Amino acid sequence: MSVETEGAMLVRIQAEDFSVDEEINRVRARSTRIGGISTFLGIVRDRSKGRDVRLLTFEHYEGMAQKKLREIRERALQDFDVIEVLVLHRFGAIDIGENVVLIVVGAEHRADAFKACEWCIDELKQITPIWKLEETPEGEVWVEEHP
Amino acid sequence: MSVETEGAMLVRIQAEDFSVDEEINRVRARSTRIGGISTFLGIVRDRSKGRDVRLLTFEHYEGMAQKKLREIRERALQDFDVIEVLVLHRFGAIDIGENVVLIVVGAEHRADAFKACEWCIDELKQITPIWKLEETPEGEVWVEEHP
Amino acid sequence: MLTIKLFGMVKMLAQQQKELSLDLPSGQTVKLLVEFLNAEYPDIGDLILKKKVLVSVNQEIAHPDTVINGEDEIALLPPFAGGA
Amino acid sequence: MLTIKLFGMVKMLAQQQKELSLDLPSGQTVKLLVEFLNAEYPDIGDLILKKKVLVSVNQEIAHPDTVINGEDEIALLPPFAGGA
Repeated sequence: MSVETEGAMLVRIQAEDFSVDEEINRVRARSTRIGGISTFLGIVRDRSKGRDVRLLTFEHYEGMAQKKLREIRERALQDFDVIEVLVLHRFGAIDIGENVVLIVVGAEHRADAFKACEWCIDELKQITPIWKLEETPEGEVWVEEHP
Repeated sequence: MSVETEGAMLVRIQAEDFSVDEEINRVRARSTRIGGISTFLGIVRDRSKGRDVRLLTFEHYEGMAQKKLREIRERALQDFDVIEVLVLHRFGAIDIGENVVLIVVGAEHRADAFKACEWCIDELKQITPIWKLEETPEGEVWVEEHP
Repeated sequence: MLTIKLFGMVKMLAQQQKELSLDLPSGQTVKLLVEFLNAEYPDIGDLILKKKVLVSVNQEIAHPDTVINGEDEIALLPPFAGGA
Repeated sequence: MLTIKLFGMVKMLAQQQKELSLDLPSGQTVKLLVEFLNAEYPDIGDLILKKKVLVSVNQEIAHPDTVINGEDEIALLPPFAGGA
């Protein structure tokens, strides 16, 4: 795979579900120096701020969302002592318990991997144009939340 | 599966490799309240303290190692605001780039999941009777390390 | 004619339209854009003035004095909620 | 007769024996056990005295004054190195 295609695989917004093993393997394959991989997987909860949730639908700004995820990956690679970073977010309707977002960070040492991984998901919530429609027993609600 | 058997699956020492997806699914299945899953995967690096490494062999104290991993899971569940914790370590010969250890922590909120996950791997290194034989170009070395 | 992309609750406030068209002369500022919007969609204009909704120009967050040209990609961004 | 489990570099220092047998009377302390060990395996005794190697009794870390009974499970634990 070319460097460009491989880079594109490391930052994605897609409707389809993903395999954590496959995504970890993409990161692992980048260097035999990697000793620790910290992963964050966000999944749909059945409760949100006291409301019951039946289904979530994610909408994103095509183009800008990818751009912001690329920025997050690049800043993490620059600002932390890590070797590779993968950022992946789904869109469309997602059921309770299913995968929404995945961050995978590979580093030589685990403390760096943890720090960068937590930073990535915090930053993703802050700067990425993605919106969430909650289907609750009382109707549909566009969620307004900052982390 | 009985509660006892399911509990045993959440703390394991085994020779076989594992699937991160399968282990995450064990944790995810425990509660629809889980919104964030923090995972740490330790893999074999090709360098250790300036030495080239070709192969690692892990040895454990059967019985005491499992007991300490169970203690880690129980203390994490007690001391952090998390819903489920899985701790898994392999033994035997493991090649460069392959899986050694996995921690999976599910929580309602991501900050708690990250904190507990990092605590578990730090504690595992401190209290679990597991030893590591490095095969290097200069011969075999039993690694003496505290984190 | 400028096209403005809408998302989430802002799209809902505009009767589920994905885009609005505004007849704004080239070289004007975001401030003027918001005034034009406010005239037609006061609910949306209000959210922008309260900074609950941000304006982006060419996929970056804009400020009131950001200048808009004819080819620019404009969007209205309600509070982000990605990340599960 | 007490059986003592060995691991890692301690096993190596005892010519790859997985276990040692020591004729220690029941009711004695870990301190005495270490003295007995030191007589036969001074390299190992030395590592215990320097606290590089720990003694466990029934799968818990023991102290010099921990009392050992005939049925107890004893092990010598070099520095742990799990976790990749």
